Parts: sequence; C-alpha cells; structure tokens
Amino acid sequence: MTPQDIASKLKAKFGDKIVAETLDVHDPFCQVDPMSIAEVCAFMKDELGFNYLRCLSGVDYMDKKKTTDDLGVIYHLGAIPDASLLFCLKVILPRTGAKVATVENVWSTADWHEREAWDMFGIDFVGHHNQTRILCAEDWVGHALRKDYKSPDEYHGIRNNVV
Amino acid sequence: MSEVNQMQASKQGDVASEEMLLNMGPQHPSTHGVFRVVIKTDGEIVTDAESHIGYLHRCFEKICENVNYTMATPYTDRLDYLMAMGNNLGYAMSVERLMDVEIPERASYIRVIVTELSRIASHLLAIGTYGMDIGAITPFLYCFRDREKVLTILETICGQRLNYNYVRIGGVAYDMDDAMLKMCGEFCKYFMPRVMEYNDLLTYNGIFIQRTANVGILTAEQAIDFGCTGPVLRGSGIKRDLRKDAPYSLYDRFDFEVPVGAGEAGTVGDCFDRYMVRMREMIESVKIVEQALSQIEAGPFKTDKIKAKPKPSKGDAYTAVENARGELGFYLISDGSDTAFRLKCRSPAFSNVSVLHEMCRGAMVADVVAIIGSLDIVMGEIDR
Amino acid sequence: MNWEAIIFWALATMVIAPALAIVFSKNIVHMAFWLLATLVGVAGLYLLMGADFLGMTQIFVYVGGISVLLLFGIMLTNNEPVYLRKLVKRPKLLPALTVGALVFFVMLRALVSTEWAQNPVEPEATAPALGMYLLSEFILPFEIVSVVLLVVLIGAAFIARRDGTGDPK
Amino acid sequence: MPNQFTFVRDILDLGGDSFWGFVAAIAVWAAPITGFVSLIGLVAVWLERKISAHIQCRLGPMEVGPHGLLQTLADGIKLLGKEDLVPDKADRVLFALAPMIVFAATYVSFAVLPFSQDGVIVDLNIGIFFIAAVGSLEAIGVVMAGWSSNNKWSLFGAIRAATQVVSYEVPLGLTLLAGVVCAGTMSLNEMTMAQEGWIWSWFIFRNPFMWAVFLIYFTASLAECQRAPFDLPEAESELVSGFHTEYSGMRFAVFFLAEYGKMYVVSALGVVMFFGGWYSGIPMLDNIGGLPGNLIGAGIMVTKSMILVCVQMWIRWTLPRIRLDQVMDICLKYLLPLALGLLMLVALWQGILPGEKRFGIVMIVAMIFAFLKMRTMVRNVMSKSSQQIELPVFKV
Repeated sequence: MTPQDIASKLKAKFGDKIVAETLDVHDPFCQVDPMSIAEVCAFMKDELGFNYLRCLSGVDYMDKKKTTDDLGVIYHLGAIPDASLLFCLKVILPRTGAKVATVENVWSTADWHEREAWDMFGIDFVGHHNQTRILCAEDWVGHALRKDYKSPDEYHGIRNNVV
Repeated sequence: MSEVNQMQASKQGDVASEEMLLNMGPQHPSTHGVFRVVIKTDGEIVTDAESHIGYLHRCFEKICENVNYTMATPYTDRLDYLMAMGNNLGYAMSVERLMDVEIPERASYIRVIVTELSRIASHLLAIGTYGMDIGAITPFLYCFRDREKVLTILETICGQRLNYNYVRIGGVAYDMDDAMLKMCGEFCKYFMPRVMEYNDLLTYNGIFIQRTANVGILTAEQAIDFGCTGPVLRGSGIKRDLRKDAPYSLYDRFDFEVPVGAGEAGTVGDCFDRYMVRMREMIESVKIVEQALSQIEAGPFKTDKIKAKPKPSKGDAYTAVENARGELGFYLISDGSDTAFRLKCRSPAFSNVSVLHEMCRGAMVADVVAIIGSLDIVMGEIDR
Repeated sequence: MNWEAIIFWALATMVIAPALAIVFSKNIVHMAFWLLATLVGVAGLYLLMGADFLGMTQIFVYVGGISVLLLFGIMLTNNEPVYLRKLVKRPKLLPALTVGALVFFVMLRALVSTEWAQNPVEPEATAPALGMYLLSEFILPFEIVSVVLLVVLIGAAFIARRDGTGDPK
Repeated sequence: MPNQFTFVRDILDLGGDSFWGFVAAIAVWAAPITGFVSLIGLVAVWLERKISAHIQCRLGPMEVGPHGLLQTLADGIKLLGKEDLVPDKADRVLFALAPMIVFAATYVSFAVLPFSQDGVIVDLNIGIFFIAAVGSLEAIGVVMAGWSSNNKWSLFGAIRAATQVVSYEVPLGLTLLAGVVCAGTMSLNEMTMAQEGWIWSWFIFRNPFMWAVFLIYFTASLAECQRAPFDLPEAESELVSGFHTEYSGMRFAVFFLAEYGKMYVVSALGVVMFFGGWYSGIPMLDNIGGLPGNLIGAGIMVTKSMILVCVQMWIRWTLPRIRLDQVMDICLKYLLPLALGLLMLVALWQGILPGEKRFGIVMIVAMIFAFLKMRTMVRNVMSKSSQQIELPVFKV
C-alpha cells in the first residue's frame, strides 16, 4: 500500500476532514482536522492495519520571526510486524486553547505520549482519562517545550537563572 | 484525580481494610533508577499499580533546540546510557537522512561493530541485574566481568567507557585500527562459551525458571497496543526487528536470526521469554560482529561532505533504529539552520514501561520486581 | 528468702503484670506482645516446678507458634495500629462480669479440690513418662485430639481457598 | 545418668543454694558463650565475604589484616560508633527490644549445644526440644522489629518471617523427631554418644533414610535461619532489607550476630544429629579422653559445624530467591509429607535393626559411588529439566 493509496482512501472516507496531504517528502503525511483525528486513527487501525503508534510528538511551530504561532501534533503510524506500512498524520492547532481529540482509545500507548505532549506543550487532549503532568512535577508552571517558555526563577526555594 | 489518589481517598476512615498502599521507589534497589511504582496490595498480591516517572527529567529535547547538531550528540549518549552507541547512531542517522548524504562503507561497518558490542554490554547488564532482582547475586558479577571486556574494547576505540560520543554525523569520530579489530575478534571467540556459563548459572536454574515462567505475561496484542518494542515485544512472540524488517546501515548484509519468545518454560510473553530473547540476541550480535569483521575493508571512516556545523535542508523526518531496548526513534524538524528546530526522541523504554500496570495486576510483590527487571528500563531515556 | 522464692515471685510478677497490661493496653499489637510475656512467664513457672517438657512445649507452641500467628493475623488485616476502644464501642458489662465470675469460680474450685503435694519431690525428667502415658493409658484421648486437629486443619485449608481451585491467583 | 536434671535446677545447682551463687554461676557460664558467639559472628562474616567473593570471581576484603581477616572487626567498631537512629513514629520500646529478643533466642541455644564430651554447659535431657522451642522465639523478635519500625517494607518482612518460620517449624520438628527416634534420647550429648565408633556408626550412614532426613532438615533450617534461597524476610531486591530496614549501628550488628549465631546453632544441631557430633569417626582418636580429648572433640565439632555453615553460604551465593507462595508450597506440599514418611521409615528401620552399625559401610560405599557419578547425574537431571527449554542456538 503506497502512501498515495492511503491518502486517497482517507480522502474517500473522510472528505474535507483531511485538510491537506503532502506525499513527496521523507515521511508522507496528511493533515487532519483536530477533532476528527480519533476517528481517522481508528479507521487507520481497523481498516488499513496501522496497529502500532510509533511516535506521537507535540510541536511548537513558532519560529524566530514569529510568522506563525501554531502548535502541532504529529502521529507516526506503523504496523507490527509489517514494517513497510508507514504513514504520518499531522494536526495543526491554534496556540491558545489547543484542543485535539485523544487517540488513547485507539492505541493504549498514546496515553503516556499524550500526557507528555500536554506536559511539554499544553496541548489539551479532549477525552483523555488522566491528563496530568508526566515528566515535570505536578505543580510545575508552564509548558517547557514551547518556544516562548521562560524557565522560572525559583522552584520551591531552588534558585534558577542565576548568573 | 489519578487512580492512586482515589485509592488514598477511599482509604480514609476505613481501618479494617485489608489493602495496603506501597510506595516502591523512587529509591528502591529494584526499580533500576529513580522510578516509582505505587502498588496496592492485598497481602502479598498486587491488585493495582501505577508508575510515576520524571525524576530524571532534564528536558533533553529543549537542550537540543539550543545547541547545534554536532553539540547535541553527547546529549544523546545520556539517553540510554547503557547503549550509548545506539543512541549516537540513531541521532546521526536522523540528521544524515535529512541531509541526504551517503556515509563511507568502512564507517558503516565500524558503526555496526560498535553498536553490536554495545548491545552485548547492555544485555549483559540487563541479564545480570535481572538475576540480582530474582535474588541470584553471583551471575551479576559474571556478567560484569564480561561487560568489562566489552567496555575495555570500546574504551580503546573511543576513549570512553559509557558515554562514547563516537558515532558522529557523517561517520565515526576515529578510525579503528587492526589491533582494535583483532580485540573484537578475540572477544567474540571468548564470549561464545561464556553464554553457556550464564545458562548454567541462571537459565537452567529451577528456582529462576519458577520465578520467571508464567510471571508477568504480556500478550502480543497488549504489547503492540502499548507500543512495546525490542526484546519486550519479541518476548511476546512477534518477530519484529528493525535491523531485519527495515534494514538500515548495513544490516541487510549480515546473516542473523531474530529470536522470539516461544513460551519455552511457561506461557509466551512471560518474564522468562523476555530474558531468553536477550540471551539469544547476544549470540546473534556476536555473529554480526564476526561477519562485519570479516567483511570490513580499508577506506575513509567519515564523509567529507559534512562540515563541522551541519545544516540539513528544511524538512522533517522520523528515523528509527533498533536499540537494545527496542525502537529508538528521532523525529527531527529542521528549519535549515545549524540547530534543530525540534527533536523528539521516541524512547523504547518509555513505551515499554507504560504497560507495567497491566502486567503487575494479580502478581505478587516479588513478581513486580521480576517484571520491572524483565522490562529492562533505563530511566535516562524514559525521563529524557 | 532463698533463690527459689525470688525466682518464683519474679516469674509470678512476669505473669500477672503483663496480664493486667493486656487488659489496660489500648493498642492491639501491644496486647499481643504482652500476652507473649505472660506465656513466657507461665513457661518459666513450669520449668521451676520441674516440668521441663511442659515448659518447653509452652514456649514452642504458644510463644513460638500461636502468638506469632496471632500477630500475623493482626498485622495482615490492619495496616494501622488499631485501638480496642474504637472496636468495642459499648462495653457490655453484665455478660462480661458473668463470664468472668464463672471462669473464676471454676478455677477456684479446681484450686481448692486439688491435693497439692506438701513436700517438694525431687524432680525427674518428665518427657519419657509423658510419652509412655500418651501411648498407653491415654492413647484414646490422644488419638481423638489428633483427629480433631486434622479436621481443623482441613477445614482451615478449605476456608482459606479463595475460589474453588485453591490457587491464590 | 548425668542428665536427670531439669533446666533451671541444673543451672541453679552450679552455684549451690544461695541466690548470689546462682547469679555468679550464670555469669561464669555466660561469659564463654558470649565470647564464642561473637567469635563465631566475626569468623562467619569474614568467611561469608570471602566465600561469596571467590564464588563471584573477586577477592573480597584484602586490606585490613592478612586476607582481610580483621575487616569484620573494623566494621564492628564502625557500627559501634554509629548514631543510634530510631525512626520517627516508631514504637521505641519494641524497636529497642526486638534485636535483643532475636539475639537472646539464638544465644540461649548455645547453653545446651555440646562441644565435646564434657564441654556442654547444661546437658539438658530435652536438649533438642529446647533448641527448637527457643529457636521459634526468634520469629517474635523479627515480627516485633518489623512492626515497630513503622515502615511498610519492614512490616512485609515481618509478615513473611512469621509465615515462613511458623510453617517450617513443622518439617523441622519432624526431622528432629527422626533423630530422636534413632538415638532414643532428646539429650544432645547422649545423642552424640549413640554414634560412637567408626565413621559408619554416624546416623547419616547407619540408617538408610537419614540422609534424606538430613536434606529436609538442612532445607528447613535454611528457612528457619532466613537464609537464601529462603531469605524472603530480608529480600534486599524486593523489601529493601525487610524487617531490619530501619535498623542501624549496634542494633543492626546485633541482628547480624544473631543471624550468624543461628546459622551455627542449626549446623551444630545437624552435626550432632547426623554427623556424629564431636566424634571424629576414628575410635582411637575419640578415646583419648581428658582435656586433650575434649579439646580435640571441640575442634572436630566446631570444624564440622563450620563446614555446614559454609555450605549454607555456598547455597546463598548460588541460588536465586524463591517467591513466598513457592516457599509455602515447598514446605506444605513436599517437605511435610516427605518428612512424615521418612520418620515412619526411620522408625521402622530402627525397629528392625536397632543396634546395627555395619550397614553404614554399605551406605558410605553407595554415597561415594553416588558422589563420583554426581556430575553426570546432575547433568542428566539438568538436561531433562531443560529439555522443554532446549536451546539450539546455545550449542556453541
């Protein structure tokens, strides 16, 4: 199944919920509407055989010139044991009130990955059963991997940013 | 509110309850680092478990957004510090993939040799500490005796024993001379009979089999669902190895097997199977090293197409390698500068350990230790 | 006062004082440990009287076995120290007194009706004699008690089974 | 009959009729035991370190004294100087009492252990029963330590210890009974004397079932001492240190001393019951008598016991730890029925051939034969048990 086939199948099934597709890069991908990602993923798993979520990454697309300030979530899908079945899904979210449907019901591994994305980027995964910080302490303020993140000057009496 | 908080809330005012909440870690001899599991027990039987991670978090990904590509390599050593060569390799390959460069053949061979040696060292530590978790202290020292030999070889090659920073973008840091290659060959000859010694010490031990067989069974469906890879997935009976299925570097040139768990002592996917997969993978690694040693030819050990400050073209790519613990992936977004725009590390142990609570349910307290040990976690890459 | 008397009074104190402590202690685990002290004291009294086998049996069975099981039960069912006052909300005075008085009466009766040896006899090893009695004169009671214990054992094993399979998992 | 006394009276009689004489007698006898227990502790800890080190391809302590002989002493001094820590919210009294009880339980056993013909402090006529009874007190101390530490891991250790010790007392008691059946007495000294003569008059050779009884006794005594593979109460990889997690300094040292003392006690009891006590197995050597004879006897006794202690250590550093349910399985499903059956067989043999010692020659020959064949036998058993885990890739 080529990326072309996958993209066309997705388009045929979900229509305009597939916002865009780019197939001539290293990892061919489709951009999906944030709230439909769960059903798209369920379709990918059940119908196309992507039973394995390789990686779920949060991204902050804000560059130095601040031409854009979107957040994104990238889903790298694969299959076990068929290693040739690869595809990528992306969702682009607004910076404030970033909300995306959870896929933890599709792949259980998404549970921790989504918690990490929430912890690091503040992306709200709607429907996640336990959306708490996973790597940072529970009372940590801010989301560390956002480009505009400033590390706190003090945390429980431990000083930081001291020159 | 997390499950454990709910457990705690329901505990108050309930004196006669038989359940006990045990906090295992973050400082505990068997959590293999600063890892915390909260287990709810009924007598000796675990009714529920919840893992807490992040005690070693240092935001590796943020650091990589602030230093250039070459400078980020040493930080990858600290991810899975027991198999730093594999981390270097994965990172270097992800950058090389964005840059579309071919690296010289000799460099690839050297990469394979050091990575497989590193894998042997990592599995030796996993097996040794696993024996210790079960209560057998002696195999640990035997494993360390041989791991020491691997580390000496790697130290001779690159001057470091743990955090090598050897596999660089575009090749390797230094060439291997003939003496080093000979050392590797001698190690392979020395190591094969040693594996039988571990078998006598641990594998064939009745108590060890009793303690690991039918314990912590992970079904194939569960393993895939939770994104487990590496020996944990193969222990559940699924033949999946990126070196074989999606050959990178030169792995398509070598003849080796992918060992999978077959439920030899109990059920497929139990702790014993995961242990056995590691045991056999060491043999396969030795085979690969031997083949690489016989095939390697003289040539450049790094490409001259890559400058000191590499600047990959704009784009993104997810590159994965088979590390000792499973699929180590780097998702790299480049904006065309000499610094990564975003580097996401998909660490195998992170996914592997997320299935822990499923495996612990219904086990005994002693089994929790056996299960954690069989997952072979390294907190450096879980917490990143 | 010779050493026998001194030791007797010491042991007697060791029996009575912990017994009182059991009654007045609030912590159930402390009670178990006080009970232990009482039992050890009783064993000491047996030894002093020359009943060496009985004394050792007292320690072996009651102190080393039953008390440990008692503690085991308490600890396994409670992870907090439990205070008896909480458990017994309204002490039932009348039944308690009745039962206490009855037991006291029975023991008093036994005390009065026993013919106590007036002159201490030179103690001898009691184990062989005990063995002979158990296997000759008292063989029937001995066997009956054994069967009762067997029944108890099987019954306990049956009750302890979680489900029908007997497998704790 | 020297042993028609009872325990308390026996001690009391040593000091005459006065109270202070009694106290003095206790002190006089307590001093050598204290010294011996400490010495056993020192030597056994050093041995354990050395044995473990040599099993694990290392050297062990080498710096303090020749071959690190004084290392344990140095560590003892270090422990003495440590701060006496009591955890917050621990039950202070019980916390302090626990190591004493554990130590006392071991210590008292030495009172009836025979070292040579006359080298026994109290030759109690129920000696073997005394050791079993007093040994069971140790569980109390362990439970006390675990509970009073106010630490859940310690509590787990205590619960495990209670389960294990109480269960293993049953097969252990049955094996002791087998020894009593052979000797016809519960006095340890008389039991030894029943094995007088050439080496084949030792019970382990004399009665064809006693070697099996010995294996059961040894297994059960490992569990009683909480030594590996039955060291669940202090399983360091599971329970951190089990019941003595919170102990430090001298209290910890006392626990340790008690552990090694107990190892010696069960080994010595095993030697008395199965390996002819202080007898060397050569009548000429045993008939010397007097002080030299007693010294030789004591040397033989201690050597034999220490060999068994070393076997315990050997096992500890070789085997993994068993899980709690498996510990109970071994006890209740295998050891208990086996011990019961063997007790009957031992009694039967004893009834048929009461004084027959020469059968021991046959047993010794058979045992030597078995020992020579052991390597192949073990290999066979191993390959049989590993047939289901046949490993083709390992045929290197």
